[in-house]
Order: sequence, then structure tokens, then C-alpha cells
Amino acid sequence: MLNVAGIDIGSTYSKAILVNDKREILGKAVRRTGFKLAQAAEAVFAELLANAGLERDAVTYVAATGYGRYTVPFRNTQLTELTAHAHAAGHLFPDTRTILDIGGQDIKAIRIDAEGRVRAFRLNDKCAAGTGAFLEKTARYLGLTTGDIGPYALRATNPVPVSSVCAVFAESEVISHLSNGVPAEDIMMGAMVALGGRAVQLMRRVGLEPGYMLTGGMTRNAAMVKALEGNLKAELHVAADGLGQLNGALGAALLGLRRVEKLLAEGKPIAPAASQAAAEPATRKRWSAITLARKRIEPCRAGGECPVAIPAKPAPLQAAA
Amino acid sequence: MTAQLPYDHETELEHVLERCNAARQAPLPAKDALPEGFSGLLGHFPVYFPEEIAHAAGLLPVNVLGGGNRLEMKHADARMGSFVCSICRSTAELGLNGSLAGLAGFVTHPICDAAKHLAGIWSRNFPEQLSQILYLPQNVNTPGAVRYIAAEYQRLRAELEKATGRRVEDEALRASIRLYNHNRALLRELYAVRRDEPWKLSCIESSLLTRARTRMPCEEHTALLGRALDAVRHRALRAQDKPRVVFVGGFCEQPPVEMLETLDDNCYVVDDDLLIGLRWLSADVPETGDPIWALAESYVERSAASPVQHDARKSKEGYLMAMLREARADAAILTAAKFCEPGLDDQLAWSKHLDEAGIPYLVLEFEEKMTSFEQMAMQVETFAESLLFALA
Amino acid sequence: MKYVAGVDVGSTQTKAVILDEHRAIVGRALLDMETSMTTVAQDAFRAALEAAGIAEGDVAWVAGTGYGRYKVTFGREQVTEISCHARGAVTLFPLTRTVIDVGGQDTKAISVAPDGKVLNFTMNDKCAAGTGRFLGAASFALEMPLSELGPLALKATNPVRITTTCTVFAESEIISHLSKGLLPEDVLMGVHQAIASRCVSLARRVGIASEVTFTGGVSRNVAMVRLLEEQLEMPVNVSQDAHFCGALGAALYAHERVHGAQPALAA
Amino acid sequence: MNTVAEKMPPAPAAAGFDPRVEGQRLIRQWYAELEQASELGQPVANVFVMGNAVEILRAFDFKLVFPEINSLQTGVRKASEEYIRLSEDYGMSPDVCSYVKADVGLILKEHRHPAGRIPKAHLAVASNMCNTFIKWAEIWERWLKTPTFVLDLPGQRSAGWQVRPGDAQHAADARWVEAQFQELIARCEAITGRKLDLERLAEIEERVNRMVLHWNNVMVLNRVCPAPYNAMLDGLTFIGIMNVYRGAPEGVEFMRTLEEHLKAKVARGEGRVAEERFRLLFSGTPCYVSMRRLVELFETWGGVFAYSDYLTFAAGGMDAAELLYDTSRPLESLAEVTALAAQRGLSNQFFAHERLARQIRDYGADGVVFHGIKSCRFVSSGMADTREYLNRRLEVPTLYIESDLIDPRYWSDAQIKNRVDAFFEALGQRGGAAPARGAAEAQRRSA
Ligand SMILES: Nc1ncnc2c1ncn2[C@@H]1O[C@H](COP(=O)(O)OP(=O)(O)O)[C@@H](O)[C@H]1O
Ligand SMILES: Nc1ncnc2c1ncn2[C@@H]1O[C@H](COP(=O)(O)OP(=O)(O)O)[C@@H](O)[C@H]1O
Ligand code: SF4
Ligand code: SF4
Ligand code: SF4
Repeated sequence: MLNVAGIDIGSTYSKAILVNDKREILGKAVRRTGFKLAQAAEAVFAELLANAGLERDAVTYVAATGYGRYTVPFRNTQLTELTAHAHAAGHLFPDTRTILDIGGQDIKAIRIDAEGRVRAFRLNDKCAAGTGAFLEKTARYLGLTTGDIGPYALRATNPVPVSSVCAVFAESEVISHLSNGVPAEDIMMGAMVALGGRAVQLMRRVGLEPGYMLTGGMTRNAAMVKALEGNLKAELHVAADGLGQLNGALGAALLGLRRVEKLLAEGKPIAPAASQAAAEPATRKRWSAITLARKRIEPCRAGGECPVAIPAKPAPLQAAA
Repeated sequence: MTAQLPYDHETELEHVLERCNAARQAPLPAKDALPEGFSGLLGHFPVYFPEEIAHAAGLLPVNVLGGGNRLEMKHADARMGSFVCSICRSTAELGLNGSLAGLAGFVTHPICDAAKHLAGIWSRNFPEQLSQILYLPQNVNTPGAVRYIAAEYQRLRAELEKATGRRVEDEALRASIRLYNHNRALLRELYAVRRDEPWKLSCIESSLLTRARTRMPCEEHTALLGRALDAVRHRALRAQDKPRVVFVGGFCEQPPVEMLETLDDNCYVVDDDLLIGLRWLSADVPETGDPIWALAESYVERSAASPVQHDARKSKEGYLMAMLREARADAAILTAAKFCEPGLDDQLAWSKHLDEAGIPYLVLEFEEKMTSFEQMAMQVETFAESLLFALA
Repeated sequence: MKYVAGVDVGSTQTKAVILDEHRAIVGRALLDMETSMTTVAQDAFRAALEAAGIAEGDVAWVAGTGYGRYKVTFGREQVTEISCHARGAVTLFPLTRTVIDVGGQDTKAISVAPDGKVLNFTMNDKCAAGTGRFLGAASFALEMPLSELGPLALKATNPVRITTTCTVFAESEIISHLSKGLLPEDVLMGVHQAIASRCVSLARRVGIASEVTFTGGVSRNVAMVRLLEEQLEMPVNVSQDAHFCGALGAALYAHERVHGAQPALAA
Repeated sequence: MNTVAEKMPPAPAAAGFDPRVEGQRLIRQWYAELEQASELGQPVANVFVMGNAVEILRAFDFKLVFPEINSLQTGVRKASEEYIRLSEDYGMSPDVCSYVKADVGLILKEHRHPAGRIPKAHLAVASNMCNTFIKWAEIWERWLKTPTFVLDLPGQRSAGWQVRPGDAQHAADARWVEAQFQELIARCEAITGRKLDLERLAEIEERVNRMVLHWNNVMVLNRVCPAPYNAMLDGLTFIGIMNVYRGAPEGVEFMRTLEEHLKAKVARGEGRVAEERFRLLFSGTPCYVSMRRLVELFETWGGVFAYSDYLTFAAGGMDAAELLYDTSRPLESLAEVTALAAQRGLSNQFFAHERLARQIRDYGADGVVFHGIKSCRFVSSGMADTREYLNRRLEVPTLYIESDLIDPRYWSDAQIKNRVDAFFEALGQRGGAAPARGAAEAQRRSA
């Protein structure tokens, strides 16, 4: 019996899934990532084992993905979430060609081929305006929890446009809408339409090939799915049973499984977990880490020719009363 | 620690690289600490500059390549809009914070609108420096282009003569040309190693080695290159399972070191256009005859291609395809500096062409001042994964 | 009928100031933003009236300013916060030539002529990076009131460099630094430095001339004051009333309406 | 400048002439002619407004397409967003010139423009005045296989000296430009199968001379108070004609009548707005999607744009004082004037600040509005530094606003209004009448 776990350490949520060699799902787990990534990995893995009712040694192989993939100490391999999402998408909905993944801190649009391989992809800028954080901020202001956003917004009858590009400015836009008496659900839906527009724009940039799929935590938000479908004027595949959010983990698990199968078929040993593997010899020096030692401490010359000019520190001021 | 490696060559290479890395980060030498034979420093902006002319005038040519990601932008944001590429802004910052006060002059080229304005900003803020635009023409195809460039070079020569109070003899120019020819030949060898045995020389190492010429006399650089090449050839490194890629788009603003390291982690970069200006002349400049004419003619007839030079003979997709072919690359990484209009336009042209040709590619956008590389690493990793595992 | 008032409806806080005919502050109030800007403006005005111990009918002219200035429906006039901050700053510190106002969601730099008139100004655009909201994110992440951020940051010995510019992501960066065991004061100082350098580069756009006066809510933060001084390499004026500077400016405009232009205060 | 006026031939009064209506009619007529060009088998050339060789192309009877004007017209007709989005979806970066993006959108829409169908060009002439021109032309070259000619015009080499007609540098530059013209002429001859007719060229140049004279007078007329027209609204129509009909009889006629018309207006003491309180200078390129709104915002406060540097460079940068063609040597003179105009008007990074300072005086400006445009680095890259330089030397209030040429997504009404209001409050404080009416008006409008 081969059991392979896929662990996706995202910026907001950690997801884990366990599959057997028949590619059946044995268990799932989702929890907030928090800020200690290695601990998050341990915790979500423990939860996964508990849900599946299995012991740790029943798991043959662990494939890690997501933003914290290198911090999973017990992983046997790691791959990026783009590869993972693409593979799982091809597995769940073979006609998928364009994937949209909306996470807590970024959105990704991925175009894949019929075999579930990544063809092209795009990520948004480091700006919260187009991500799940944008909705969560708006929701926080309206006193909603993340889980409530979807059902609440679905009640909207007349969404108002939220035009600010900045998540922070959007907040004041929300205030001014509220003070004009606009119902909160219309504002919430408006925010989703705005986010949806930005997301579809990103999808366009990889080429809108029909066969759309939404993955990531946003699949749990029915209103967002509606907003996106409205914008795309097409249906989106969304995996059932909350599997959409686990899509990356599933892809990692499936790819891990394939790798194990290949190793076994070729009679090769399975690579040990990263924590047991001997540290790879650092053959290459990291030049980025090497700076001139004196540079950070004082300007090189009084004339100030140093490219990094650091002002001398005046004596600390007394904190005024 | 690494006793089993051929100790001497690794150490040798490390020494050379450390010298190069230090040169990259060091402040400009003070007036009394100039390398021997030089009476001052002449700053020039990418892409190409005829360093020979400055060298012969006894001015050390310093290629001003922006401030990297550790420079704090204090003044430049006030002088240039937020929509201008980083290299222009950080160069302005280096000027305004006094880091470039040691330059006798600063020469830019009409490569793009931002660089042209940089010259204006320079002249308004540093009237004491010789700030100039060297008009390398955007039309090198009309007969008469060589004559026009030669006239520009002649003008530059005269300006430098005026600034240094010393004549630039033809003989001195020819000597400089000889030096630079030798140096360029070594750089070509360096790139040949990358093409043939990329595991022996990473992209970052090669870029450090090349970049050192922007801060030291050509003579010293040639010596370092010679030592490095020797050491590299003896390196006992084996090929790993990594895709071979060509990296284009770093022709003016230089990608941060971390970005190149990220690429090295995942791929073999078998050719690139980093610092293309230093390698602009693709064959030896004639060492006889009128040296100015020889330089001008080489600019037109024996030169590389880049997004900032229009040349009807060199199509954008043509030279990229040639790079891919000659380096036997599997794929291309197309990059452009943020807000760099020429780069961004060509990036699109390249990607459309590679689409048609069915060659995989990855599009990245960088900024010299970027400090977070997680997203980029993820993209490069995904790309390498999709190339290698061919996951079907 | 000789009192005048200024109400500054900001993006995060609403401030009201009441002046008597000698231009002395007799009442002021500060309220956090609520859902309705109209009521918050009313409430702030009432609270200021109460503090002054006068009735609404005693106020001859109310001027509104700030982001929500048109919500001051009971006001007779609206003036932009740029003019108001300049006016207020020059009244507080007559030698002011540059005003830096850092508020909840915008940062402005204003250059004023020796006679106190606005020469030039710039403000941040379309992005909340480098505004008071950045501090708000820190206060949220550290679970610490705004007023304690500054003093704590000053204890830093080894400031951390904050790399995100986005105000929204700053929160998680702060938490992630803290979870790595970095000291709160060092992280906080990093946050302050990030804001200060953005403010200063904005201010350089109008050209910085001494004296510099720092106004807006963030001027109550001692660490920001200190960092601005360091980066500008000159002392910065900060008044106890700096937070009310916009409202004060508006009240001064109102005063001028009622009592006519006053002679300039200082040389 | 008076000397120029005296040279003018007397002209009949321009009764019943409405420059905006007439201008719009001419632009419509031009687009209609473009639509017919392919049917009639006429040769078509793409050219830019700066550093072009329109005189030569006209001598070969090319129909001229101005891609910049196509792009700005999508903005004026409120259709630009669609075109820009199309090109961004195609893969263009959001950070490049939005004129280029709108044009790529036009190609993707198979040359269907709101003003009509744009014919395919047989030749494109791009200059290096704005380097984006070259990148733009390269797109056609690659995509539409349009033969492209890049005209390299040497700009100013450094600060502190300007070439003068006849000095060695100018002679050398003119020689280089002429060499390129020779090649261009050969190309045109190959396309049209005709030889260049020097007399035609001289005739066209003569008309350009007259247009330039009138145009310079028109600009000068706005020095009086009240200003007869708004440089950034009416002015835009005028430059459109200066470009599209450069060297054509209709162009001369329009400019002549325009000058007449405005002279009459000045004589009547009529201004663009009822009450002119502030005379302003506009530096930079306009935001075509919202120019009317912007001008409205300014005019509610009694602010009029008396002049804009755009009027000069976007009309080819010719100053009647020294940039007139010598029609007895049409080709040589064309090269000389083109080389000189490149240095004077177009490649201005070394002296933009001095020129602005002079214009502030000439037009009696109370303030300067800088309009920085994210996507146009040609105009905007040095603007902040110029502004800072002026701030240090002149006590003129300046306003810096940012938006885009034609991309409506960069226009934020609330933000711009806030800045404009504050600017006028500042101007009001600096003396002159208290802007009470403006404030009241502004309040009424936003209520
Ligand atoms: N139950 C839920 N209902 C609605 N939205 C949710 C729910 N759970 C998560 N989300 C949304 O999904 C986002 C996180 O998605 P996820 O893909 O797990 O993020 P990441 O991989 O970046 O950690 C959150 O920002 C939130 O907006
Ligand atoms: N006691 C305090 N100590 C330090 N900072 C404060 C304090 N009170 C408010 N602030 C800061 O001031 C900001 C609000 O400033 P304010 O000028 O009122 O802005 P606005 O006018 O946009 O509402 C808050 O975001 C906060 O960061
Ligand atoms: S990076 Fe691009 S935009 Fe910047 S100076 Fe170089 S060519 Fe010009
Ligand atoms: S615009 Fe707003 S959401 Fe975007 S980076 Fe700036 S602060 Fe963050
Ligand atoms: S950058 Fe400016 S000048 Fe150049 S093409 Fe674009 S709009 Fe025209």
C-alpha cells in the first residue's frame, strides 16, 4: 500500500491531503498558516493523519508545495504551486486549459495543456488590491468573518462599483458608500466584482483558452465564483467538497505518487526526507550575501563617495511628554 | 573543507571573483587613488560607449550601472517620476548623494527617452561636470552613418582633450584599441565556456567577471579574465540535470545578483545579453588606419544587437533565434526592467515569435532595486520543472 | 456670535477646533471615524462646543476641510486640507517654509512662502504605502495602541528592514518577523523608517526649506519625528496641536471670514 | 514678434468662422480621405508629429496617417479603454506608452477606428525625437511588414551651447539629415514610381512657412489678457490642423482665418472665460480623455491656460523667427531646418527649464501646471526635475498632477479635484481677488 501526502503551505492557509496508489483521497486537513511555517507544516500533517486515521509510518512519501514548501522538514520532495495546481486541475477536470488561483496574498493565472503541464502563467504585483486580502479587509470593516463573505454578498441586489485600486483606499470608499446608505451586501458584492475584473484581466494575459477552473481558497466563496463567471461570461470548474482549496496539495500528492511509482518501477531507492538527507555541499558561493563589510557601518570616506550613504545617528531625543 | 576539489583552481577563481565583486561594490576611487596612468574618471551610461577614446585620453571609463538594491533613494524620487526605470533613478540618486562627484564627466546616449532626460537632469544639477549626450544614431543603415559616428567620436575626443588638457594621439588610440581587442576576445572565450560547459561557469560568476571592467583599467581586467578562464577550465564540476536557457533583456539595467543566482539554481544560462555594451563590438577593431574611423565602422559593421538600437539588418527575433541556436538552448527566459519601454516592447515581440516557433519561454520582470525574490524563484522553479519533468 | 470653528473630516479621525475672536483655541475634539461621515462631523463639532462651553448659536462660521469636507453639511465653506494645514502650521510656527502632513491615508508635503502662502504641494497617489495606515497595520499586528508605538520604536538597537511597501501586506511581514523572534522594537523601528523615508522623498519633491513643520496625526509619534529629523538633517517643528492643524487652519479661514484678514503674525 | 506680424498679408475678416467646428470638419474630412485611399490606390505613409519628413511625403502625394492622432482620437471619442485593453490582453505591458497600446488595439481590431477605417501604410517614417516612435514603428515592421525608415535627427549634445544656423556642427548635422532624406526619397520613388519634383517640394514648403507664421502669431495672441482661447482645449484642435494639413492649402487657409478670428476677438476684448482670474501655463502632454473636465475644473476657478509647451513641440517645434524654409534650395533647406528644429524644439532636455522660465514671463503666467504622464517618458521623465529647478529659482506656484494621455483608468476625479482646489486656494492667497466665486461654484457643483 502506497500512501502519499501532499502538503501546501500557503501564505494564509496550510492544506494537506493524503492519497493512496489508487488515487483515492484518504484524508484532508486545512488550517491557518500563522507565522511559524515549520510548525504549521507539522500541525497540518498531524491533523491530516488524525483525519485519515493513520499513523505516520503509513505515509510513504511527502511532497510539499506552496510558498512555504522549503520549510516542511519531513518532505521528500518539493515543487511549486503552479506545477501542482496545473497537475491537479488536469486530473480533476481534464478539459481545463486556464486556471485562476486566488490566494490570500497573490493571484495566479495558469494556462495548461491537455496533459496538465504548465504552458504559461502570470502572477499579480505585490499589491493587495487584487487578492483575497482585499476582500478580507473589506469584510473586516463590515464586521464579517471570512466564511460569511460569500453567503452575505449573494444577497446583493444592486452591487455598487468599488473603484479604488488600493485596498486601503477601498476601505474609505466603503465608508463613504455606507454613509450614503448603500447596503453592506451591495458593497461586498461590488468589491468582488472589482476583484473579479482584476483577476480576469490577469487571465487574459496568459490567453483565455476555454475550459476555466478556479482553485484556491476563493472557491469556498460562492459569491466570488458568481462574480467571476459573470465577468468571464462562461462557467468555471470548481472542485466539490472544498477540494478547490486543496487543489495545490492534491497536485503535489499526485505528482509525488507518480514519482514514487517511477522510482519503484526502476528499482531505485526513495529519496529520504529533507530533514534526514545529508546537507548538500554548497558548491556555489552566494555573491548576493557578500557585501563589503565596512559599508553598512560607516560611510567609506568623509566626502561621501560611498554609494550607500548612511547619516550619522544623532543622540536619541527625549521622548516628549 | 573542500579538500577533494582541485584546491588551487577553485581558490584562484574565488580570489578573482572576490576582487571583481569588491570592484562592483567599492566607491569610486578618490582623485589621489586613481590607477596609474589615469588622470580622472569618465562616467558613461549603458549601453555602448567607445571606452578606447576615454582610455587613450587618460580617463578611466566608468560604466555607471545604477545603484543596486542596497541604495537608499532619497533624492531621486523627487527628480524623476515614479514611472522611470530604476537605473535612471538610481543613477540620479548616486549623483545627488555625491557618490559620483569624482567624475570628470558623464556621457549618456539616446537609447531611450528616460536616458536622454537623465542627461538634462545631470546638466542642471552638476554643471561642473562635462555632461554630454553622445549621439549614436538610430539609423545605422543609411550610407554616411559611419561618417556621422566618426564625427561624433571626434567631437568626444576633442571634448576630452579640452577637459584633460592633453592631446589624444592616434597612436595612443590604437594602443587602447589593441588592449580592448584583447579583452573582448577573452570575454568571447568566457561566453564560449558558458555555451560548451555551462556547469563550469555560472551566469552570476560570468556577470561578475564581465562587470569588473566597468570599474578597473582594461589592463587589469584582462589579467583577471585570463586567470579566471584558466581556473574555470580546470574546474572539476559535472553536468547536472538542468535545462539550458538563454537569458535576454538585461541589456541596460542589470538584474540584481540574487536574480541571477535564482536562475543559476534552476537552469544553465548558456547565453545572455547582460552588459551587452561591453561586448558590443563582436570582432576585433582594425588596429591600423584611422583609429576613430575604425571604431565607428566597427560600431556599424561588427556589432551586437539590442532593443535600443534600430538596425534594419538585425531583427529582434532573428538575433534571439541565433542565440538560441548557437547556444543549443532548450528555452528562453525573457526579461525586461520594469518601466523600460524598449525592453518591454521587445519582450512582447520575442514572446510572440517564440510562441510561433514552439520554443518554451518564461517572462520575468525585474528591477535592480528589488529585494524580495520569492515570487521570482517560484516562477523560475516552475519553469524548470515544466521543462525537465515534462510531467505527462 | 464671535466664535468660529473648523472641522477636519479625515479618513481615520475627525477633528474639530473652536476659536474665539483672538484666535485662541477654546475647544477641540477628536473622534474616530464611524460609518457615517455626516454624523461624525456633527458629533465632533458638538463635542468641541461642549469643551468650549458654548452653544452652537455662538459660532458664526464653520469651515470644513479634510477628505470628507463636503460632509460638513452645517459648514459655510469648504477648504482643502492642503491650504488648511499650511495655514495652521504657519500660525503655529511662523517661520515654517515646508509642511509635512502625515495622516491616516495620505501624506502631503507643502511648501509655503515666507508670507505663509502655499507655493507648492505634492501628495501620495493611489497607494497607501508610507501613510499613517502603515502604522495602523503595525499597531494591529503588535496589538498595541498607536500612542505606544513611537516610544517603543525608539528603544530599537538594530532596526529590521521592512521590504513590503504594501500597507496590507506589511501587517503579515511584521508578524512574520516577530514570529522569527526579532524584537518588537526593532521591527517597529523598521516600520517607522519605511514610512519616514517615503515621506521624505515625497517632501523632496516640493523642495525642503527650513523650517519644517510636521503635522497630522502621525506627528504625535515621537519616533517618526526623530526619524524625519535624522533624514532631513534638520530640526522639525512639532506642536502639541499638530494633530488639529487641519482643523485649526479651517477655523482660521473661518475667522478671516468673520473678522477680516489679520496682520501676519511674525516677521 | 511684431516683425512677423507686419510681414503678414492683409486678410479678409473671418466672420462666421468657428475654429472648433471648422477644425473638426477638417479632421473628419481627412479621415474620410483616408478611408478612400485604398480604393483610389493612393500610397499611404505613417508619420509622427515630431521630426517627420511630411514635406517630402506630400510631394509624392502620400496620404498621411498620424498614428498618434488616431490614438488620441480614440481618447477624445471615449473609446480608448477598449483599444488599450485589447492590446494589454494581447500582452502589451501596462507600463508602456498608451498611444502605442491604443494603436496595437487598432491593429487587433483590423484597423477599425471610431473615425473610420485606417488604411494600411506602404511606408512608415519614424524619428528618434521620441525613442518610442522607433519601437512603435518596429511593431508595424514586424507585424504588418510595413517598410520602415528611421530618421535619425541629432539632438542637442550638452547644456550651455546651442547650435546656430551655419555653424560647423549644424552644417554637419544637416549633411547627415540630408543623406537620410536622399535615401528616403529613393524609397518613395520606388514606391510611387515617380521622381521627386523639387518645385512641388518648394511649393509645399512655402505653405508650411505661411502656416508657421500664422501659428506663431496665434500663440502670441494669447499673451494678451484676457486670453482669446484656451491653449489646452482650443489649442489642441489647432495643433491637429497644424499637423494633419501641414503644407496643404486647407491648412494655410485655416491658420490664416484663425489668426484673423482671434485678432478680432482680442480687439473686442473677448476672452475664453467671462472672468479671467489666473493665467496658467500647462507643461506636458494633455489627457485627452478628460481634458474637457480638467479645463472645466480650472475654469470654474477662473483659470485659463494661456500657453502650453505642447503647442510648440507637438506642432513640429518650429519657431518662425529662425525656422523658415528657403524655398530656393528646397531639399538642403529642409534638412537644415529639420536638424535645427530637432535641437531647438524637440530635443529639449537640456533647456526645458530655461524655456519655461521665459514663457512664464512672456505669457504673464500666474502659475504652472505640470501634467506628468506615466506612459509618456519623452515628456515626463525630466519634468519633476524641471519643476524642482524652477521652484528653487522662481516663486511661481506650480501644480503637479499625474494621469494618462488616453487611459481613463488613471484619472481619479476626486484626487485631481482636491489638488486643483488647493492650487487655486494657494493662487488666491498670493494676491488678486479672493476666489470666492470659484469656491462657491466648486461647492455648488459637487453638492
Ligand atoms: N471559508 C471561506 N469562505 C470564503 N473565502 C475563503 C474561505 N476560506 C478561505 N477563503 C479565501 O481564500 C483566501 C485564501 O486562500 P488560499 O488559497 O488558501 O490561500 P494561500 O494559498 O495564499 O494561503 C483567503 O484570503 C480568503 O479570502
Ligand atoms: N496617539 C497617537 N500616537 C501616534 N500616532 C497617532 C496617534 N493618534 C493617531 N495617530 C496616527 O495618526 C493617523 C491619523 O492622522 P490624521 O491626521 O487624523 O489623518 P486623517 O486626517 O487622514 O484622518 C493614524 O493613522 C495614526 O497612525
Ligand atoms: S533600462 Fe530601459 S528605460 Fe532604463 S535607461 Fe535603460 S533602456 Fe532606458
Ligand atoms: S495600492 Fe494599496 S493595496 Fe496596493 S500596494 Fe499600495 S497600499 Fe498596498
Ligand atoms: S512616449 Fe510620448 S511622445 Fe512618445 S509616442 Fe508616446 S505619447 Fe508620443
